[in-house]
Amino acid sequence: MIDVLYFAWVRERIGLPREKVETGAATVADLIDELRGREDRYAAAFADISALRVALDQELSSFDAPLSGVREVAFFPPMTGG
Amino acid sequence: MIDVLYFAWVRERIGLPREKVETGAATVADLIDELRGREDRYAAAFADISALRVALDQELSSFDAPLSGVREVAFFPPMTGG
Amino acid sequence: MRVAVQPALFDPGAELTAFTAGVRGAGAVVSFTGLVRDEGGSLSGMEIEHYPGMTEKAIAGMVEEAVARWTLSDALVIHRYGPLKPGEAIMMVATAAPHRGDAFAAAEFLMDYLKSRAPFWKKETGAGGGAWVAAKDADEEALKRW
Amino acid sequence: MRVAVQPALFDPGAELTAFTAGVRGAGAVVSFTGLVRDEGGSLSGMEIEHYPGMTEKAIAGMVEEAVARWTLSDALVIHRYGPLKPGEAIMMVATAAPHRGDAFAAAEFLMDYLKSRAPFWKKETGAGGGAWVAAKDADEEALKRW
Repeated sequence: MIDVLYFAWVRERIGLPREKVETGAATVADLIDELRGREDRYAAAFADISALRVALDQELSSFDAPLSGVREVAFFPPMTGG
Repeated sequence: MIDVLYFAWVRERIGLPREKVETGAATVADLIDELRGREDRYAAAFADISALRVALDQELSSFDAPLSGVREVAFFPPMTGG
Repeated sequence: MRVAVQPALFDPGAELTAFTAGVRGAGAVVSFTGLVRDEGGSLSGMEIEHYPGMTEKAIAGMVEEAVARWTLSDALVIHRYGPLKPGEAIMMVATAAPHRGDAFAAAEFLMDYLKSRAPFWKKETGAGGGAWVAAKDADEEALKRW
Repeated sequence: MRVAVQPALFDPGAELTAFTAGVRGAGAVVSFTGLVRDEGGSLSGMEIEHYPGMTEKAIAGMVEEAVARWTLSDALVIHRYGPLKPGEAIMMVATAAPHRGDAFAAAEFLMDYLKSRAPFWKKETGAGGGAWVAAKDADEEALKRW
């Protein structure tokens, strides 16, 4: 079980801020493929990966990073702080 | 008659902040030569021109600038504001 | 070093006074304040979302890196989240250093990283509804100079 | 745009608050404050001499040039003269702009010019008497980037 978090328009498209996901995905990209297959709202949120960022256990990471040992995955658009 | 002003250590070496000078000097450099010839304290203040800056009528200028029409000449070390 | 991530309004001037009073031996203090622009009256406000937990960690990491790169006496980062009104302060960075070059560089470094590497997302709320602010290529570009 | 050349103490935080309240439409405010360092307790104070008349003109010229080069909403320069104690603010620059790059660049530009082109001279007063602060080659060098 992995905690999956969504922020900003990713959260809005998927319609929830976080959920627990039972997955055997080896990498972030594999997890995205699984989520995309679920429902249209996931397919819409993950349509363009280049518009997304991912953090693993609260550290920015990449889509080909392995998920082994990871407890929290977050998906969000590029950050706009400051 | 020109107003000649001195600041910082130039003022301290010469011993006064300003004076009126009757001069026919054509350039700043000529005026400095005249002043140097007056007394040791002037010679000391103007010993190293590279350590000095000059302003003509409150605008930074150069030692070869003409004095014609100038009413106020100021000599001082490089500025240390901020 | 202080990092505050908060919904509460703050007064950048009062923060600068407190920060300056606390620095010992510094000759230079630089502050940056980000304000909600009113975009000629068309913007009714802003809503900032963040990632609790990661935000604080990410900012602390940036401050650590600034301290490692420049000679700093102190540093401060305040960043708000939640609803904000036009004219209000969004965030503030302050740096204190013996010399001005270090204070300026560290403040600009922190700003560039906060823009693109701290997990905040701005949504502008106007007459026509809300719109997520798009990240600018120029902000990502700005990171390359460090 | 405000330029103040004064012997009086001022509070940089209060000035920042007033400056920020007065800017319309700016998204970014940068401030720089120069403080008298205590040099580990060896410095008992500082005396700043200036050239009345030229000082105000020179600073106004720098502010005009900054306004011509960058998109600024407002700018502020305060510079003291006379006797100053360790820890006191010597001077302050603040710039407001729609975007942070302009606010930072204009503040650094004004600082570099104030250092080497505004007619102020600092004398440090310590246990061993007074010593005029020497201009630094690095400060003259810094002007070349503009």
